[in-house]
Amino acid sequence: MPKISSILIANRGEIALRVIRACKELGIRSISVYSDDDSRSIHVKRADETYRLGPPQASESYLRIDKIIEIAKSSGADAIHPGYGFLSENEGFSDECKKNGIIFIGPTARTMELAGDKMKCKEIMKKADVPIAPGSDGVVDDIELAAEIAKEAGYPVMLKSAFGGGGRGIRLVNNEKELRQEFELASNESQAAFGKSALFIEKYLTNIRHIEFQLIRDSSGNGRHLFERECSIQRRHQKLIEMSPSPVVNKERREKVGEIAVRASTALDYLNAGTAEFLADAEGNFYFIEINARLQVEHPITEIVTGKDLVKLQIHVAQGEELPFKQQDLELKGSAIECRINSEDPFYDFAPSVGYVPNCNLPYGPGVRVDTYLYPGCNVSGYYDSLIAKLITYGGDFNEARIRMKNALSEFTIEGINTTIPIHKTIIEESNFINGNISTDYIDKFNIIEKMKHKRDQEYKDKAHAAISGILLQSEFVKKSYLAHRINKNQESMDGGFF
Amino acid sequence: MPKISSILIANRGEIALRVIRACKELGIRSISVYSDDDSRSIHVKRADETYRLGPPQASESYLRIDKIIEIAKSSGADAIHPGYGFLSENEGFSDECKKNGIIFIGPTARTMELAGDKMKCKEIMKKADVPIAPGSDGVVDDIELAAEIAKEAGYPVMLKSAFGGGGRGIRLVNNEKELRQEFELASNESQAAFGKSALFIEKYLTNIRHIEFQLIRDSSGNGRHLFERECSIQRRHQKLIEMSPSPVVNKERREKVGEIAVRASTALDYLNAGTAEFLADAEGNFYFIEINARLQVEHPITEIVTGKDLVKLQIHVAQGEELPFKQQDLELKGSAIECRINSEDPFYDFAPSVGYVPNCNLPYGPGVRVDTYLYPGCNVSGYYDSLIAKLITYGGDFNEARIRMKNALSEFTIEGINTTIPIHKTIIEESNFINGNISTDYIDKFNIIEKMKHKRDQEYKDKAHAAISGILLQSEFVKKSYLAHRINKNQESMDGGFF
Amino acid sequence: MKFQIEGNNNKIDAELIYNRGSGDLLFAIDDQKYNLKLLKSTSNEFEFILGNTYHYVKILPSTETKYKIFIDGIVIEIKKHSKITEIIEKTLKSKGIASQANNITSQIPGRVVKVSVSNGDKIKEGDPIVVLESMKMQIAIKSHKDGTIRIIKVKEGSTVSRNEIVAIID
Amino acid sequence: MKFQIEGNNNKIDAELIYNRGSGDLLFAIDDQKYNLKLLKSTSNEFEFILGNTYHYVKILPSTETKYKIFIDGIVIEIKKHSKITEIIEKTLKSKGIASQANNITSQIPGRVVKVSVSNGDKIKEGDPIVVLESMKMQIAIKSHKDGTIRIIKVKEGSTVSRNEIVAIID
Repeated sequence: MPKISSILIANRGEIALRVIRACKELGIRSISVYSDDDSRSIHVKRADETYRLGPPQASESYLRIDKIIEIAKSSGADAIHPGYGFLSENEGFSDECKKNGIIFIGPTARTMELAGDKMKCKEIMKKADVPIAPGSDGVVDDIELAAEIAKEAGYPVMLKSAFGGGGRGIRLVNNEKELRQEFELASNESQAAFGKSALFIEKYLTNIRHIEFQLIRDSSGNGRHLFERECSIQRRHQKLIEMSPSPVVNKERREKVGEIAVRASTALDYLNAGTAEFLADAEGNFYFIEINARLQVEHPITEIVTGKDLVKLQIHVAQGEELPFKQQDLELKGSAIECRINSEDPFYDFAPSVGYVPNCNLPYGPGVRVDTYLYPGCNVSGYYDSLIAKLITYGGDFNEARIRMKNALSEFTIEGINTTIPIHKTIIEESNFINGNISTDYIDKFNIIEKMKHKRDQEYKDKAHAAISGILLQSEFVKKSYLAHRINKNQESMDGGFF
Repeated sequence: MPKISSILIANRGEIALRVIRACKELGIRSISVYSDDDSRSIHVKRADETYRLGPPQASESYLRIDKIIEIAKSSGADAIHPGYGFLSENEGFSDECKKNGIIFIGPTARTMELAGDKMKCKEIMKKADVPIAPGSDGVVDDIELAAEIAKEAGYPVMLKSAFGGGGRGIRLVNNEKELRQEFELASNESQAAFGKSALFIEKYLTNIRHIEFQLIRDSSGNGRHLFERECSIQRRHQKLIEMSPSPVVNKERREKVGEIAVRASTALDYLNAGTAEFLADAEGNFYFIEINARLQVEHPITEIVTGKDLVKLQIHVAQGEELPFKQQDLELKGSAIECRINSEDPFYDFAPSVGYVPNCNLPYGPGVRVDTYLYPGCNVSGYYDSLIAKLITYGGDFNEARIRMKNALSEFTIEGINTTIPIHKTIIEESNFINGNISTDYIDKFNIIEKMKHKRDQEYKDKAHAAISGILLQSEFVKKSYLAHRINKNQESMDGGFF
Repeated sequence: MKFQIEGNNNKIDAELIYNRGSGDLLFAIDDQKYNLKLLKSTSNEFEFILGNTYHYVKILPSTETKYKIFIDGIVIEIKKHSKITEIIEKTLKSKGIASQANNITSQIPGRVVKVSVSNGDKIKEGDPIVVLESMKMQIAIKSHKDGTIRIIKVKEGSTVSRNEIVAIID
Repeated sequence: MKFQIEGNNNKIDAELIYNRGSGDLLFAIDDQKYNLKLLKSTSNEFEFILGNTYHYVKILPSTETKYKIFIDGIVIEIKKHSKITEIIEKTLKSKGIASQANNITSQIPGRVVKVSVSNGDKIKEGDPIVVLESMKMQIAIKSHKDGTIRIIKVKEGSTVSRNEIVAIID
């Protein structure tokens, strides 16, 4: 296969910037695409070249396979990196790239189809001796059938989109009334986000951990796992905090489950980077849930503990190279944590928060990495995902990484919008989190929202005198401005110099 | 010894911020001090508490032992961290701390005195079987004597301050006329910077590498080395780029010279973190030059390749703890490079450049660490050292770290002042640097200044059309503003909205 | 001046005692005296050292009864407590409660993807009124009480901002 | 308009061909045609996509003959080349050279720690005139030619800025 010399990035936000950086490291021309709401976004600014896609709606821009292929061809792109979300797990897109002689940096359409259809995938895994999670047996199109299955399994149940992923399209439903209400919403949502709607039902299990294994497999069939990520801290079934290693995975289990994960990738004839997701129960049993056939949001923590650059590896594998390391060459060193900073108001049921960001300060220093599209004066669009930054810290052990996260969170200031930073600040100092006593229902189980509100009240108290001083200063300022104005009517010279 | 609960940081700039961060990680109250030129500096903003020292001149502020001790006592500081430069190697300061019951985070006054007096130190090293660099035998106070010694040794010679360090107070002299001129300047400079003046002369050797070993030793006498740093890329005998590992040090040599370095620290009954500096010749012989009795500017690269936090270790050792690792526990992993970003104009003989920085963009992302005091709207003062930022990158190997440095340098933008970024951009892509063919005369030997100018001309060419577009846009803007002004005389509404 | 921090019942007294000039001021807040050293100021941004600790304060657009303040990276809300603002506050509050009771407001910004009811429809508490899409999520705005739809204020495809009224019920 | 890049002898022709409105312009620079999409502008800052590449340009305070431009993180200098500026430039240049020949200027900002000569002293090329301290370094300003000191313009302890005249020699 020829060496890739230019890559079109069919995505936006922090992941587009991440791929642009990998391109720059490899001397590859980076080509970005943008919607009208993104013309000043960072992926426009940092790419070597940039092309307009269309109106803000994803369906008119980042989901337009035809336009993206057209731009790839006219700009002479050798390859396309899909990032995550959008078209990253769309087999039609992978196929279309192939037809047009463009390398798709990810799995083949066939693998993606199998991985994307959660039901088919489970069948294959059963055959490959990969332990799978208990749940319903197929896609449910009809609301009446859904109600019947849910009744049989017993509430609560999970309503999941067969084409979802990353927590999207998953709803917890407690009774039939809710099921009927949510079935339609979930169906529409999945339609809007993935262009398809097919739901299935799974029994909701408690005291469960979400642990996943990073995979990469080359075109010669060499498959490796890059150890686990513990992603149990979730809200609304979406990951909030991830870490590697997991506090409950020791060396033996890591090797054992890692091997199962590699077997799963072999069963799908997987190509490039992917992730095998498992549920782990309190007894330490691992159940396969699905393969995410793309680069994962939380890939940086794996990069840090393994020292491997996953995006560069993706590109190497995509141009036909063999993986440059064997399984036994890999070593998990130190500890890394990622907090997902979303533009949502955690005090208000995580309602989306969008708009202009007049200023922001990204944390830096020892053990800190930030992947973000924020910059002072940027805009957070309501048309796309709420992930605005990933804050990653690392240290020799979990506690060093954790304390660095605490400090980095307090250095991270974002004006103009609400973010999930307050809930991260709360969790990072919460005793169950510190002791590794976590599960997917952690947020509810330990009243994290209440604890966050309590923490805010404490912060309010601590900052009250300083804040009031600011008000007093402004009132002095206004008084003097007014006096000065009366004297010389020259408002221009009022700023500063009064005290 | 009692646990330290508060630390006064007797320094400014990026190193003060570095220590504040370590304090925050350990739950220690951080206390900063500032001169009148620093009231809006980052170490004022980020410390838990801050106190004014005095006027801008270092002699009236950061060198005032009496004032610093007084603030430490009145604010209840348990310990003082001196950073590097200023009072960090002043044995009187260490002594004064001790007298006042304040823990000095660094070596004892006695050790500092021995380490600081380069001539005495060399004697001790000779006894301890530490190989020392060839050179003159004592301090030279008199210009006539200096001329005689220099003539005997043969020009060029190096004029060095016995109390210097970090390249300060070192001058290369090519003939007697220059010697006489520079002797007085060097003497004054050393007087101003260190409060003492005592010069000695060393023959100037060529094709020499500067390689140093990081040391740390606890109060129970456990000494460890944290491997080497290659610091051969220098200008005016000041380090410009450092890296770890060195391209010419293999495992055997690392162990051998590391052991010599530990022996040197034992000979001085060294306490806390320090650095043994060596010259290495083309044959691979290492000659001890001096011990720097403080934390080094370039400590971050060692932190990265060892995974150890040197500042936190300094604090642990200072409160009497034993080192938590043995020599064989340490492992050098990956590769790290540091570029020193100075506020100097590399196109103008590195003339200092000071003033307001209206805006700056710190690089971030995979493999990047920045230690800096810059922020948008900050001020670079002419009263202090020109080091404004340390850009550190790392990777699995030298080349990955190097390429990441190349990209991070291009992400790093600083408005308002001139910096050494252009020379770093030149070196990082220069073939001798890439191949590890470096020595202390690298800059001159390979015409780096010329190459940098050539690179600038190329950049000018590449950006010309875009820059001219900017001018055309402005002229359109001005034209339309003028027209609009003539129509409604309302200058206020002119900004934006014209195109 | 009197202030009250959100989520706390105590009132706080604060005043400028005097201005020594060149940025040195003396404040009294809740019987504590503070030296304040002003480092930088514009009309709504202040950098200062209070006692011995640095602070950055930006006064955000505030309401008549509340200050919204960005301080050291967090946003805090402080109620005004002068006699006049207290009266205004009460008046606004009583009016607000009376009229708000029949309003169904959007508590997030978003695009209306579906209007689930029509004018005159009888509805029960918890019934969805409209469905919004924001950041790839679909969220139903539900009625907080039983009643009849007097008027729907939004259309499918239109966008609403936070706290905008989407429907009024009787 | 005509421009010339520093360190390069070629002159560059550039003009606005037309303004399509709503931020879309067409430029011709050196016979190349470019579509320019303006994304943001203030009086001296411009963000735009030229062809298919994003640029950020800030026009810095410039002289009568030269533009100083901060572009994409670097500073570049561009000479103006209209007939008028050429004439002005020449005039200024000839004047400048004439008067500058006898000026000894400080090429760095700093504090004068020593004045090594007095008015009327005879000096040789390379003799130190004053010693400056800046960023902990002491740097001597040396004479660039033989001559006699007409007047020393600085005192010990005073500060000088870049390009300030420290002495005039005859």
